[in-house]
Amino acid sequence: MSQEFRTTSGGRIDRDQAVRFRFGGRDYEGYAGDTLASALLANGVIQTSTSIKLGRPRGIFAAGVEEPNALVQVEEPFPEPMLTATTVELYDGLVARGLPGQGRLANEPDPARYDAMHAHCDVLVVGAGPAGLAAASVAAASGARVVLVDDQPEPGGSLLGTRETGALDWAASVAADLRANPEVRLLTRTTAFGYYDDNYVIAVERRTNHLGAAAPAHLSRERIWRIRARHVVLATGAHERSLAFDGNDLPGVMLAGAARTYVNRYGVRPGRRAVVFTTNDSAYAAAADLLDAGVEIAAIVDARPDANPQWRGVEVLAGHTIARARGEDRVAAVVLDDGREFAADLLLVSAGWNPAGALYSQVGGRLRFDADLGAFRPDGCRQAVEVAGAANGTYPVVGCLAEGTAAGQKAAEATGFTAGQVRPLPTIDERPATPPVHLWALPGDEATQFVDLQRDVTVADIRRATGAGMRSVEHVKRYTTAGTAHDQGKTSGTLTSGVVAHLLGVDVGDLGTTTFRPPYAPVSFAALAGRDRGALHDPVRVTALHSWHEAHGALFENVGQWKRPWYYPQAGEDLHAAVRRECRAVREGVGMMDASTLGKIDVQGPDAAVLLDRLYTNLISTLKVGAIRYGVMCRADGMVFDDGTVIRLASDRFLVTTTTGNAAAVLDWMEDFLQTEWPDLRVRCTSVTEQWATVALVGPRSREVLGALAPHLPVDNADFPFMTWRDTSVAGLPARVCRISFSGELAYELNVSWWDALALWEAVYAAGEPFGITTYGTETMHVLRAEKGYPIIGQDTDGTVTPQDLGMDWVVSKKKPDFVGKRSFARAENARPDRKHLVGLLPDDGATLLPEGAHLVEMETLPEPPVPMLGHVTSSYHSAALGRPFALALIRGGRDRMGERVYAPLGEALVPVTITSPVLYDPEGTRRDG
Amino acid sequence: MAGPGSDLPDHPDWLWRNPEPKRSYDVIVIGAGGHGLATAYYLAKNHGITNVAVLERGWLAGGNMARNTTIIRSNYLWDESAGIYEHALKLWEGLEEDLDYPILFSQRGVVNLAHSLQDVRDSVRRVEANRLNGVDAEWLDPQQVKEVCPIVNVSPDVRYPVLGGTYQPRAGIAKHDYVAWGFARAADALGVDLIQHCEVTGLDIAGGRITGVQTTRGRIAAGKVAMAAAGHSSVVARMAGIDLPVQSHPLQALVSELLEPVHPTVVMSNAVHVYVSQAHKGELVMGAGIDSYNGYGQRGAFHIIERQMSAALELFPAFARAHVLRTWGGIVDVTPDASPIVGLTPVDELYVNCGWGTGGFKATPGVGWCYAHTIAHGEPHPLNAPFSLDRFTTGALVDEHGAAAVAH
Amino acid sequence: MAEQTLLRQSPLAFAADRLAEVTRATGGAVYIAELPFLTQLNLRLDPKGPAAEAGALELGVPLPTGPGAATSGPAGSDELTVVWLGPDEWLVIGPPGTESDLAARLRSAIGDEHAAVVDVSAQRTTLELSGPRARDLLASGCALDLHPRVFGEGASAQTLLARAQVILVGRRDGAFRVLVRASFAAYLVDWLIDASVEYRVTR
Amino acid sequence: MMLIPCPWCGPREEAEFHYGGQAHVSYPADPAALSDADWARYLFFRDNPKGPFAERWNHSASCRRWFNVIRDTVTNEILAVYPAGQPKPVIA
Ligand SMILES: Cc1cc2nc3c(=O)[nH]c(=O)nc-3n(C[C@H](O)[C@H](O)[C@H](O)COP(=O)(O)OP(=O)(O)OC[C@H]3O[C@@H](n4cnc5c(N)ncnc54)[C@H](O)[C@@H]3O)c2cc1C
Ligand SMILES: NC(=O)c1ccc[n+]([C@@H]2O[C@H](COP(=O)([O-])OP(=O)(O)OC[C@H]3O[C@@H](n4cnc5c(N)ncnc54)[C@H](O)[C@@H]3O)[C@@H](O)[C@H]2O)c1
Ligand SMILES: Cc1cc2nc3c(=O)[nH]c(=O)nc-3n(C[C@H](O)[C@H](O)[C@H](O)COP(=O)(O)O)c2cc1C
Ligand SMILES: [Zn+2]
Repeated sequence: MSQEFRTTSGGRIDRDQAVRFRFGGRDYEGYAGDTLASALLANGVIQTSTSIKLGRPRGIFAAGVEEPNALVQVEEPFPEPMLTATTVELYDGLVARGLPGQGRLANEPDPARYDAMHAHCDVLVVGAGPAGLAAASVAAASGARVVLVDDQPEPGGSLLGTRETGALDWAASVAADLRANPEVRLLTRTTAFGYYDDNYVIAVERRTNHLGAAAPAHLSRERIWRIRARHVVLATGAHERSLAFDGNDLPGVMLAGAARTYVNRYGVRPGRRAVVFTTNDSAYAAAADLLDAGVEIAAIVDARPDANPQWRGVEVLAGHTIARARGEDRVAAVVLDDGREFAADLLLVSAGWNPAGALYSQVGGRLRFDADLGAFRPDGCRQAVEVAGAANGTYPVVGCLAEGTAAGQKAAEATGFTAGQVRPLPTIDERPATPPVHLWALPGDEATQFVDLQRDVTVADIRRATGAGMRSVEHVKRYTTAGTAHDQGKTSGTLTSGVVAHLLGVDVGDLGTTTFRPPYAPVSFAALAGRDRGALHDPVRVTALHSWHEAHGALFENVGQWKRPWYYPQAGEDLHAAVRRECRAVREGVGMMDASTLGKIDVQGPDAAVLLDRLYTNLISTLKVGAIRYGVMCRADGMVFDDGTVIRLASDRFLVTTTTGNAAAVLDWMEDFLQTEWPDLRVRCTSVTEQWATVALVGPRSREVLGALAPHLPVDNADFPFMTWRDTSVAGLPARVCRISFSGELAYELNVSWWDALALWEAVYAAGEPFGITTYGTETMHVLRAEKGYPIIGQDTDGTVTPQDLGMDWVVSKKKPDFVGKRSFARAENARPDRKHLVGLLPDDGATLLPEGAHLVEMETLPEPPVPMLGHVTSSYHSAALGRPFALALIRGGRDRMGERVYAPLGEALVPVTITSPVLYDPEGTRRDG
Repeated sequence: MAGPGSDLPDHPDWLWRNPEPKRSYDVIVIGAGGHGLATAYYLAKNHGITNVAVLERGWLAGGNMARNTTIIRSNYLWDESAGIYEHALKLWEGLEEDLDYPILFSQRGVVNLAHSLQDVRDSVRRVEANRLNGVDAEWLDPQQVKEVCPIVNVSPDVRYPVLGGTYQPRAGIAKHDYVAWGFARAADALGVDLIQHCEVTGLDIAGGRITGVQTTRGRIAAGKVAMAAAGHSSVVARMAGIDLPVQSHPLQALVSELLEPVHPTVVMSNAVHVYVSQAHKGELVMGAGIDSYNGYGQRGAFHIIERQMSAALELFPAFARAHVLRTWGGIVDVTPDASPIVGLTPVDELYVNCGWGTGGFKATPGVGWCYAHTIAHGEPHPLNAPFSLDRFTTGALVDEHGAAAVAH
Repeated sequence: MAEQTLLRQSPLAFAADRLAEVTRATGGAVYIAELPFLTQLNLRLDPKGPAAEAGALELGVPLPTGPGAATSGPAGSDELTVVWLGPDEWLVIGPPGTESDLAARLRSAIGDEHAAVVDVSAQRTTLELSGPRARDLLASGCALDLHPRVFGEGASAQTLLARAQVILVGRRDGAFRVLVRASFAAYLVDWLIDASVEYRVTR
Repeated sequence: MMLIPCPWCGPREEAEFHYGGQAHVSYPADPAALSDADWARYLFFRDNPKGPFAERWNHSASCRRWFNVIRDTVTNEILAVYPAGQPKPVIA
């Protein structure tokens, strides 16, 4: 029984192209151009699943994105949870099943690509029905750049579900015009789902899914369009709604407009014999098309008392309503309010139309209840936006065309274009409309009167909510879950408001709707993530030496976006072994490290020293040209923010270095003050972080290595003292050499152009070979500096630490009247003697490595919690030089506790440790000069 | 066959009255969010103060209470924070019974992921502090993270690989609306008037003391007034001439469609900015990073959501074809030290509770308890004493973002 | 020292083959190549002061006075390009190897005025991007309107491309130059190559 | 994603900017002369109005200029844009 409900001709399907698919474990055939829903109906499948809460049979209710009922899970070609059968285009090899409740995610990674595009236009038109096409056509003809998006595979909108051949021909030719216009982008299968400030509209284009397994792998499956429009025309149409009556959830109950679409667009009869129940004119068009397609119309029940009692030989029961739809798992009969019963397998319902106001409302547009229309319609918005056609509550095609034309014209003119020649509009013969009536809930058994089909919410549920004291539709939504499902209440939202208003006896307009939120229709996580995944999730910043480090086995540490060599393990070495070897090499021989990630800022101008004096805690202006000073910056709250060295290049020029993570923040900080606080200061700051590559050459033999590389450079201590710099040539490369040490050892920093970095590095490596030069990474660097008690900002500080807390009183100028942060040092909290101080810790057993983050307590046995804590371990390492583990810690009143024993609770044990000076290695500083 | 949701408990048939405001109350609470409602409940229950009105400008609990990602945990770094959040967690553990309302409190545990060596240090620091403070806490290595939540991608090919995480087994989620309604119903039953659609537009002060409030439904006199306006705290406090050190920002969240269970716990990642749990019906509930600018619009910008999704897929590749069903935003009031402000104000008998920022849902019972005490006694409960307004003058901040920042 | 081994390395030297492959794979729809070692000077001075005039005169190129513009010269050539970066900031781009000379010329022309000339030649590297899909490739990660009428030859902007900050310069025939900081260059190349997959020619 | 009109570069996406909070809060001329309370005000207290708000933005991805914007914090409507240092315009 193949496609026994298929009409013999007509529709927009390709009858020459059969498509095989599987649903609920059975094989079926449909045609190219079908949706899963239309193909199922063609095969007589009327029930698609059972309902989520009550397990009632449920079928196909609508024909588009508004479908509340026919949820499906796609299993093949790749699992995709919870789609509606009405939006899944049929393709060969589709395997799906009905979904009563929860969707299923795939167990394997999604192989598809996803991407995003930015688009700009003068006029964005959403919806390619008659209104949208007319708008786009006028706007395009004016010369404006137009983007037209529509979620269907082809333009035409609701016309596609009609037999309006004149209008359809017009639509086809307009679409062809638009496609031929280079300034127009016509995007089909594209849903605008988010409307944000400043006419920013987000849409998703489904590009390859409808091709099934044949989808080309190199194309993105879905694409996010980020559209910035100067003017927007919303021509998104309207959604038909049902009303609450007994058994209104039975398979076979269908929106009248949807049935019309199935016959006309897909060549499918959704049933054999139908009762039509309506409150307005639109269902008659559906009835006519079904009748012509061979569906028997048993009766038309028209709630309007003055409806014409005869229509094309069908009995019209004017002024009547439905009492219930009857049947086991599908409609078998329809019972009227007067008890009359009609056998039927289809009940077509129309209780009016809701203009699709979601996008409009998302961006702050007001919706107002229009009593004549019986629906909420657009009523004012801050954006540059027009609403046209059914989205505006205008239903006759002629009206839609006229409104679309006017909207397109207005949009074009608002963006500076003059409307030009447009394709003449089709003439359509439409009967003048008779006013509808508005009904929400009919008398009956409220427990089987469904308001939200997908969430199984009935009138009885709503009555419980209002009975419990709820007066707001927002409360009722949350109490009953109405409108919170996959369809977000597209067909049920206004009905919910109507029923609540009805039960509370208030005006539905005063009650309002629940809030519309993006997305208008569900959108996949993957589409939104796009290509920002894996390595592209966040930029990987690398130095000029990165490939060398990789080739030499370095393991890397993420520091902000940077990759920094962490350590260079040799065969069989773990972190500790490698770091021990690296440390020893630096302390005893010579090591080299890539320090290029430090931020570097060129600060110049007559007032450069003034600026730096105001931003650093210490005095910079007294620095001599040729010399270098370490400096600390605080935020205004007095907490340490960054540290680094300042090099004076000339009387009016400095080079400032920052920590790796803070380069941008420090430059912003400087610019902030320069531009907003002290515009009178003549200073220019330029980032040169990547202009320079920096190689640290460290250790007692470093002088010899440098000597070999720079034979013309006097390198002995007197000629090249600590904290000075020289411009010279190293290994034949122009270089700036600084005598700085972050390890306590004799050390140099060699700065060369990024382009010369590899050449320098290899030259240093070669020149150092006779001295056993060893490359080392951040871990060794951290150990070496910790042995000297040098803090790492961000590791030994946490935004609550002052320079004084770090024991760096010496870096806080007493002479300067002010610098940023100074005033905060005078606050009560900063004067407390029990502030936390940075101190050293030595585990008494000489062996335990304290975990970083461990806390310290005063007592030998732990009391019941909360246990008073003294502070915590900020840094902790095995020291090759000291031959034991040691740590740095922030301890309450730590500087006054030197020599005291405190305890680190580790698991069940309390490890005794002794508080010491943070400088544990070479406290006299004898090694720095070699 | 019945699906997910059918096993969820039913709401009571009766929740609250909708009374007309009286002309005067002993205590007026401004704001019927979770905090305001809990405060009213504990005022009545713990202190016998029942002549209380909670005034709400919109619908009851329609502010942040309706829109948070419902994460409950107490594993904060500093002693002061651990004190009040752990007090709250203990109350959560008995709340369902106390309120006689099914609030779906589920102690499924919360994992806070660490993605850098510094994250690891901060995490261990927090775990150790938690333990000493009597808060359950564990450090998990990546493999253990995977055991707790099997779909987390702990492989090294993630841009910021998971280096481990902290785990609080007693933490979890609860159903936000039910919590609000539970407190509301219980407060109503004790005689508290819950008055919706009644916006406070002015605060009446005479001789340095609060005497009542102006509202869209007329003036109401009060012996004491307690602000609990969350995102609108600055606006309300301004009515008394008080400036608060808070800034109101949009914070967004989203849900997916209902999915078969895949995510048994709560996973938070500060570094990549995503927070995930799977709610009782099956929807994935996710929070994003905060929008940078001040905003009272209850909506945020879309690039925040896009960023959140790419972060989510980094950690949970299985989510690729899940769908975003709905996004929304709330208004969070953020303080300079990421800790709340609860206590007295310069105006006599006017009290402040604000600044919970992105993380005050979890505190709901705890802060209600302490705030009620503060109001009843005219001085702070010991647990909220450290969160005074004057800490910003003295500098005694409780800086929860510097060290081990975890939002929510 | 073996001086001959001391070769300069441009930030994207390692990626040249992969970039060449893009052109092949896309059948010429997209062409990406590094233009290494261009001279780049960051110039900061008061646009209304005498230094601006002196500088422009020395370069033979007027300093673009507003955003979105790049000027080239000396007249009739495009040996130098000056890109507007900010109200008192420009990037002067010249042929490789001219940075010292150009900086010295500028400094002496400017004289004692308060101005900064900073050699940033190695700070960023330059990508040349052309081919019929070059614009689309950029549009997948750049929020600017790149329509030829809006962003054509002589247009410039500092903006974001994907997650990297870039300077974009419009060139003849729909081509672009993309200047990116050296540390971000590898990321940006990965990103561009990934974006070009879309335009692969398939058989 | 707001479109923020940089006074130099023209309208650009919000993602290109850094937010700087309330405008017209200047660094005190003489911090040492302030009481703890006044210093705390400078450090921590900023206006937080519902409605028009004079705030700072930095065009960090482009010209790096700081400038001021008056934006309605409810609607995100930008009512005025002006360079740093200029007085706050009067918004009707
Ligand atoms: C997206 C998001 C995710 C979050 N996730 C979490 C999380 O996972 N865990 C967590 O612990 N916290 C979370 N939070 C934070 C948490 O929601 C808030 O800290 C908490 O809800 C604030 O307390 P409240 O419930 O009283 O606030 P609200 O519910 O906002 O209550 C304040 C009430 O005051 C009313 N009001 C304001 N002005 C007036 C006036 N003038 N007159 C009368 N009434 C007024 C408001 O309408 C509102 O109802 C999240 C917040 C958001 C927005
Ligand atoms: N007789 C009636 O009572 C009645 C009622 C409603 C509609 N109609 C008919 O419907 C038509 C209305 O014309 P129209 O142009 O206003 O609307 P339309 O329904 O013809 O076209 C709207 C189009 O926009 C698409 N769309 C909606 N939201 C979208 C989104 N967010 N993103 C992308 N695409 C989206 C729809 O899929 C559709 O293709 C007329 O033919 C009219 O006669 C009649
Ligand atoms: C934990 C949680 C779960 C939610 N689940 C859903 C849901 O399944 N479906 C839905 O539509 N909305 C869901 N929401 C969102 C609400 O519908 C709503 O967006 C939120 O309360 C904010 O209100 P507003 O969007 O009306 O402003 C959920 C919200 C929260 C906080
Ligand atoms: Zn700018």
